[in-house]
Amino acid sequence: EPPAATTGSESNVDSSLDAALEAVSSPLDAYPIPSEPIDGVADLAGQTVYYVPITLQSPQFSIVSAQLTEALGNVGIDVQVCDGKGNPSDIGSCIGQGTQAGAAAIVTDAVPYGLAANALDAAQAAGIPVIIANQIADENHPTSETLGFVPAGGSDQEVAIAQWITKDSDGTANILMNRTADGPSQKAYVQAGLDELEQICPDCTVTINDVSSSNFPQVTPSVSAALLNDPTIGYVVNDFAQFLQPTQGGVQAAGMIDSVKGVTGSVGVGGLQALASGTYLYAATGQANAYQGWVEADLALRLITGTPAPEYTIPVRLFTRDNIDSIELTEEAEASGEWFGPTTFRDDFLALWGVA
Amino acid sequence: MTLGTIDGVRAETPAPRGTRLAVDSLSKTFGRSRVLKDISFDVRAGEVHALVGQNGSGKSTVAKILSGLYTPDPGGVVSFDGRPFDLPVTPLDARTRGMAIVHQSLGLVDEFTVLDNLRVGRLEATGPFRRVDWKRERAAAKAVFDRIHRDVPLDARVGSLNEEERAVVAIARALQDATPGNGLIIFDESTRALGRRALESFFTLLDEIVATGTAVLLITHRLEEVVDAADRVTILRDGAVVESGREVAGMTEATLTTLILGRDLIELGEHDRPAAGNGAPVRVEGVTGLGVHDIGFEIRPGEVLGLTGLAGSGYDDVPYLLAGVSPASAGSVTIPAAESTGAQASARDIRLPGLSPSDAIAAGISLIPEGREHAGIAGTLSVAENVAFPQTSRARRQLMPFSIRGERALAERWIERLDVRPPRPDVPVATLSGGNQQKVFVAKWLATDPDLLLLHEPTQAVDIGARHVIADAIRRAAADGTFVLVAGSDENELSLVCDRVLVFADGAVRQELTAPMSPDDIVGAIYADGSRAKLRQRAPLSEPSAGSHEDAPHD
Amino acid sequence: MTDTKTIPNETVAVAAAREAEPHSWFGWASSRFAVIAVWILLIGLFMVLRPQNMFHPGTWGSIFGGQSDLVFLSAALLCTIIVGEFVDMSVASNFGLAAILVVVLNVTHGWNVWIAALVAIAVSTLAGIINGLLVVRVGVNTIVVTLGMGTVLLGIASWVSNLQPVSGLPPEFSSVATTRIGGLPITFYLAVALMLVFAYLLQFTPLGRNMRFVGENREVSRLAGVRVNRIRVGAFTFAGLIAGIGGVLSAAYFGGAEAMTSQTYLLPMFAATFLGTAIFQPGRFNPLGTLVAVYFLATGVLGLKFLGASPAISNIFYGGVLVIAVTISTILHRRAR
Amino acid sequence: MTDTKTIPNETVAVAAAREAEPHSWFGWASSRFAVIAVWILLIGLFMVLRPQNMFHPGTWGSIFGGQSDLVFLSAALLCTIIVGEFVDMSVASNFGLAAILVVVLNVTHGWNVWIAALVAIAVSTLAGIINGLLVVRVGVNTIVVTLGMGTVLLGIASWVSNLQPVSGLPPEFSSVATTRIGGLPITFYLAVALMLVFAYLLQFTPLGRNMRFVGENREVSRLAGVRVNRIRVGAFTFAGLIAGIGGVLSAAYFGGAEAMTSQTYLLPMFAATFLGTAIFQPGRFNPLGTLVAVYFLATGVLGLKFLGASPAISNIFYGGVLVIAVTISTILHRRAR
Ligand SMILES: Nc1ncnc2c1ncn2[C@@H]1O[C@H](COP(=O)(O)OP(=O)(O)OP(=O)(O)O)[C@@H](O)[C@H]1O
Ligand SMILES: Nc1ncnc2c1ncn2[C@@H]1O[C@H](COP(=O)(O)OP(=O)(O)OP(=O)(O)O)[C@@H](O)[C@H]1O
Ligand SMILES: [Mg+2]
Ligand SMILES: [Mg+2]
Repeated sequence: EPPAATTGSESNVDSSLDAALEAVSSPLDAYPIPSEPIDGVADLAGQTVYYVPITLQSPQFSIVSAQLTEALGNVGIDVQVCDGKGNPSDIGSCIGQGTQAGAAAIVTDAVPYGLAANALDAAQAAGIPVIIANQIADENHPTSETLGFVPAGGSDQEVAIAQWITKDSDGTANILMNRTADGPSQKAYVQAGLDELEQICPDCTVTINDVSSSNFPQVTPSVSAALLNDPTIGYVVNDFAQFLQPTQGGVQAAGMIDSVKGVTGSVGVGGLQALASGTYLYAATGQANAYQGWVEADLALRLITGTPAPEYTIPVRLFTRDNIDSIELTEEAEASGEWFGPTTFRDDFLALWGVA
Repeated sequence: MTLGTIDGVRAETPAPRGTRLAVDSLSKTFGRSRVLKDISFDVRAGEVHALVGQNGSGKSTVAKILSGLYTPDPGGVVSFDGRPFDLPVTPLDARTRGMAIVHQSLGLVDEFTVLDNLRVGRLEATGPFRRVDWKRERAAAKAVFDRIHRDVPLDARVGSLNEEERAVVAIARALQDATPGNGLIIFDESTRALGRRALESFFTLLDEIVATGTAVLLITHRLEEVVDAADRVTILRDGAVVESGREVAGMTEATLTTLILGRDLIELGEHDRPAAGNGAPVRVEGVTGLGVHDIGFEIRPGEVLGLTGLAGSGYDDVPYLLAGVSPASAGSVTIPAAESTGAQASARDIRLPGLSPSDAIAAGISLIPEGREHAGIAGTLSVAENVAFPQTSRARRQLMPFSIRGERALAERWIERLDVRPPRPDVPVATLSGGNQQKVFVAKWLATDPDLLLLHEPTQAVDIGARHVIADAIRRAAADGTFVLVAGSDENELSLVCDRVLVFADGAVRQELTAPMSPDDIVGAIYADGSRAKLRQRAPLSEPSAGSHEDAPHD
Repeated sequence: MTDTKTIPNETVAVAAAREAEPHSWFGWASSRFAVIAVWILLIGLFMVLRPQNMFHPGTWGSIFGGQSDLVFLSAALLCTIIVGEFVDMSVASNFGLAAILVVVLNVTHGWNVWIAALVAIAVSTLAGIINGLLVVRVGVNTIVVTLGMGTVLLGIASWVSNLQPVSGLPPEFSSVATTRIGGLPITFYLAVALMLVFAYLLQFTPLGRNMRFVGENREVSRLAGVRVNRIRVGAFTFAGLIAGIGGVLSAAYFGGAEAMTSQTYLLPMFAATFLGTAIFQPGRFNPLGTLVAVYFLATGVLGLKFLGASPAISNIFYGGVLVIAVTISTILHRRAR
Repeated sequence: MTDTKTIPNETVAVAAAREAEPHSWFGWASSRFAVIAVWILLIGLFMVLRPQNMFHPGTWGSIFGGQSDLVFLSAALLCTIIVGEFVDMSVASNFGLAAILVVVLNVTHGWNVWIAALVAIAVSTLAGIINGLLVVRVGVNTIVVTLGMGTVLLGIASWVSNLQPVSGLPPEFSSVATTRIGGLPITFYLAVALMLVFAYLLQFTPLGRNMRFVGENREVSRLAGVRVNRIRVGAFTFAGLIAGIGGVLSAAYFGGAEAMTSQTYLLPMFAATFLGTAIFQPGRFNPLGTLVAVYFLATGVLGLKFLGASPAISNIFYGGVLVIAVTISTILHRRAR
């Protein structure tokens, strides 16, 4: 094979990688706003939408719920937040409650369809539109007049992480990937990152370590074991920031805190502060949760009014030790959505809904 | 299984007429130790049969085999009314044949009512909803009480009954499955905590019961009960029978003692009592609290002062008040300066209100309360740890190590002095027999070398040998300069150890007895209405009159 | 007076109790119904603050219809507590395993769903039996056995489910749980019936009386002819059985299950069971008190949600109510006795 | 069944004790050291199966260096268990709250980190005192109090941290935990020292002896002049203090904390504490046994990870080892007596 070609293609990859990293590391010029306006939103005043996050113990859902409440509040719709508490009993009873109360729509967040299949079916059977947010569309439950999906930025985040590691390691990274095994979506996100790595970093090695919230205490030893098993591992990745602390514990216990770079996805202000403190984290990705709240509102309004829904994307951003100082690390900043793009998206949505 | 053998035995051994329970070559091995060795005895219908022996001789083991808690070694036979049991005995099997056991605590659950306690395990479901037919249960309970001519309120919580009523409930429960004239009740030290009158009424009841033909197997340490109340006695020594079913008639406590111990007991005679009265006494003044009002007395150097009275007369509250264990509202104790301690010591005046146990111990007052299991020892801790506990517990410097060797030496000294067996400081106390546990318990407080030693029922439920060892130790402490007070209801114990006895009534001292005094004197003084009755007044062989309801329950 | 003497302080207590008896009607009632009064107050408060929610039937449907899992779990927990065993820490995992098993056997392995349900319940019951044998026959510490068993069962549940949520039970099976009568799912009626039968059993049948006696004093019960060990093993077995049935019903109700979620029931189930000791029969574990406690806690948590409280506040409420209610009941009960 | 001579007058008990003595050395040792033998076997097994890992010093660093949180928590749990209280269910949350508080006070509120640490420890200790007062003075059930308190503390921790992981402790503070001596962080030495001091206290000092007696029999202790209630409240207080110190050290070690993490320690901490009763002093809770149990379990879990076991398998191991080890120790101990 002609070496020149390889070099050429490599430099091609290099430059496109640089561009991709540059793009994902910067805030958007504008959030992607659907184009088609919604009619009849004004008639919905006084109705109630139920918001059922998998658990409010995870801070991202408080942000989404606040934004959703604010968004729909602008059109006179009440949002009833009902904590799923991570178990089917509470999730099911929240959805059932919404169904019985004749909610205008029910928005679930990060709840796999299977976890509340009966309740979700029953809600739709009662004619209540259901929005499944933060999940990959479920083949067994296709989008319909009463069912819509708001995707997550999970795959994009994993891809960005793959790109950053490739760049940072010059394509030679040895990676420990802690994959959350809590649901089908998580697996799919990580797979997207792995696919990307395979493409752009053929020399990278990846070890997968399945972790799960049901086995939280074992995250630490499993990380230690993986590192001890292969001391050349240079990157430890988490898809969810929830596992950051036990993962770091595993790295520390294996005595490799100095030789390992920590990376995490779905980061919030807490994780970014840890990144800023410069101890273990080198890079982190996050998704625009504030914007997601408005997207969920938009989809809810569309399903309620029977307006066709567009494909949404939730923007993600890569934070590194280089750009972390450029953002404000406060809860207010996080809730405003300013980390990912201009906060004017609110007005754009309101204009679409005809209430601006 | 050895069923075949048993069947063979069954066929060959026709029961003697009138034999209710026959125990034949019963053995029991725990681990490597054989605690019962070929025990044989029989209990006849209509008799009170005593089973006696030293602590650890195997009495309770027999009872536990008969109640099905332990499986005996193969080879033994237990037959009832001529029919062998399938061993191990099951409680239900025993019950259907009319054999019941009453435990030393009487086996009552305080939280439940008399009716519940009586009918537990016998309640029957009726109807499609399997409800308890309480009307029927009440009738059944009532019938048993009627049969024994006693009356206890069925809905009272057992915890609120007095001791006689509790004994009646326990007996009634044991009797209810025996058809009149049949059955056997086993009492394992059930009488140990009964006061004199309760004891007498217990035996009155027992006598009525055996008069109908029901048999009683009585396990006890009170030789008086054997001599007075039993028809025959079986004596165990070291797990073997030394006397099987010997007629009691004509036996004295002394002969019994010799049989039990395998030797004569050295009498604690009057002669070794020191002359009381030199030096200043301990003065107890104006004590009020619990059931006593403004009492006062003195304890002279070298003497052992006894307190006694009826249950509820308050005599048994005094040690607890003086030791700061129960709160006193008024009163004081003055302990004179010890002559030996020299000039700087002066009499100590201890005010009782607000006194805590640790204050009392610091002031030289030690209490040996009743209830070894509850208040005496920590069973899983070792003999040494228990004996040394009052010293270690109050060490000034709680974080400095104490001397393990010192602790062991202390324990060994007392093990030797009180002849604790086995003589090992490191075994958990719970593995000792009852009498030896009691010795450890007494040693624990004697080892504090108190100025004032308070005891309550110090020799309850210990065998005759251990009782003398303990009594001896108490007397020696008195002789060595400790002021000693013994509260007790057992006139035999009091006459054995005390030089002087105060008899209480209604929370005050009513009478003073001085040595020499016999158990009869003490009982006579306790019960103003009469002297000590023979425990069992054998009933004339007629049915007791139906109207003889004594002991109406009182609160 | 034989026994009281050994505890000199208790003599005083007994005397005090006797004296107190006639006067204490108010105390008697207050120690029994204080929590219910607080419940009513709480409902009143929420009604004033959030009328739009509290006068909505869906709210009551949620409070009463959504707690069946918890009722089953608390009933299973009560089984062993009543006979004097310390808490069975494995019931939640056992429940979770049954829920997972019925789905996995049916959906993944294609078994007939009813057979899958029976097998799931049988496995849970077996776990209960093993608990019972180890505790009762071998004499191992209850916590050790049930904690260990719970961990093993959780492991098995994660293993058979591959740590994924599983779903896909046939609707006709789910209907045994989801069918609504009078606005509430069947599971509600089953849960209430379970507790009523349990209460009836304890209060009115010989078995129940024997269970209480065994819980109070094993030796006395044994000598009275109660088959103590059989009752104790039976209690563990029934705990397993009830957990299994509850788990299967839960899977039917939700159409799916997930291994980890059973652990989230631990706190509420303990809270309800212990709070139950402050209701109806102070100081005593009792099924009806537990049932009320479940709905009481559900009301509080839901009401707080309506008021927009964060989960942090809900936790503080949960813990605070538990401690305060039982403390007050303890004090009142002590006074009233 | 060689029944030999019985010295006249010697009770059966004495004979039994004498006879039992020489034979039971093996039983004596086996009931004490069986778990340690299994530990060694386990290590041997892993060494054969995964020599590349097990002969790597980092592995030992991980087994011994990574368990300090657990050791502190188990020590806190032991405090109350030893004095006869049932388990303090609040220590994990208390630990978590201290960890969160030190970070939040320092990073968010700008307090001096040492003062923040002291305040965090003080708050944890206060929680312990409140537990103690409610249990001992008011007489409320231990589980109710500590479960409720644990929930409240968890709520407070989530509230002050806003459910976010918090981080940013200054490195010079973290160095009190992270500095390595002989390849292991200081926290390892602190944890071991804590357990050694605890064991020393129990074995050799009057206070420890008093604690054991109180745990065994309160009335006996009271009559011997022990201030029983003071010791009981003290145990709860120390449980809070140790949990607080552990939490602060944990925050220092990790540079941060997260509210919910503390709950994940519940199972391992119970498992280690109860498994500890099968080591050194069978049937008795003891600090050194607990310490060994912590490392034993860590070895097992890490070894299984090397073998590629899934989390499910690790759970089955965890639970299974706990039950089997304690069961065997129970049986051996019973025989040996
Ligand atoms: N469960 C057991 N395991 C081992 N040895 C036992 C057990 N129970 C009793 N023993 C032994 O059997 C001996 C006989 O005990 P037993 O209880 O029958 O004595 P006892 O005559 O009732 O004594 P006491 O007068 O104190 O009541 C004891 O000394 C003890 O060593
Ligand atoms: N597992 C055991 N191992 C060794 N000895 C035991 C064991 N269980 C009981 N014993 C001993 O057996 C003897 C009898 O115990 P038991 O429970 O029958 O009490 P008891 O002697 O009837 O009661 P008390 O002494 O109060 O009259 C005691 O010495 C006890 O310590
Ligand atoms: Mg006995
Ligand atoms: Mg005895």
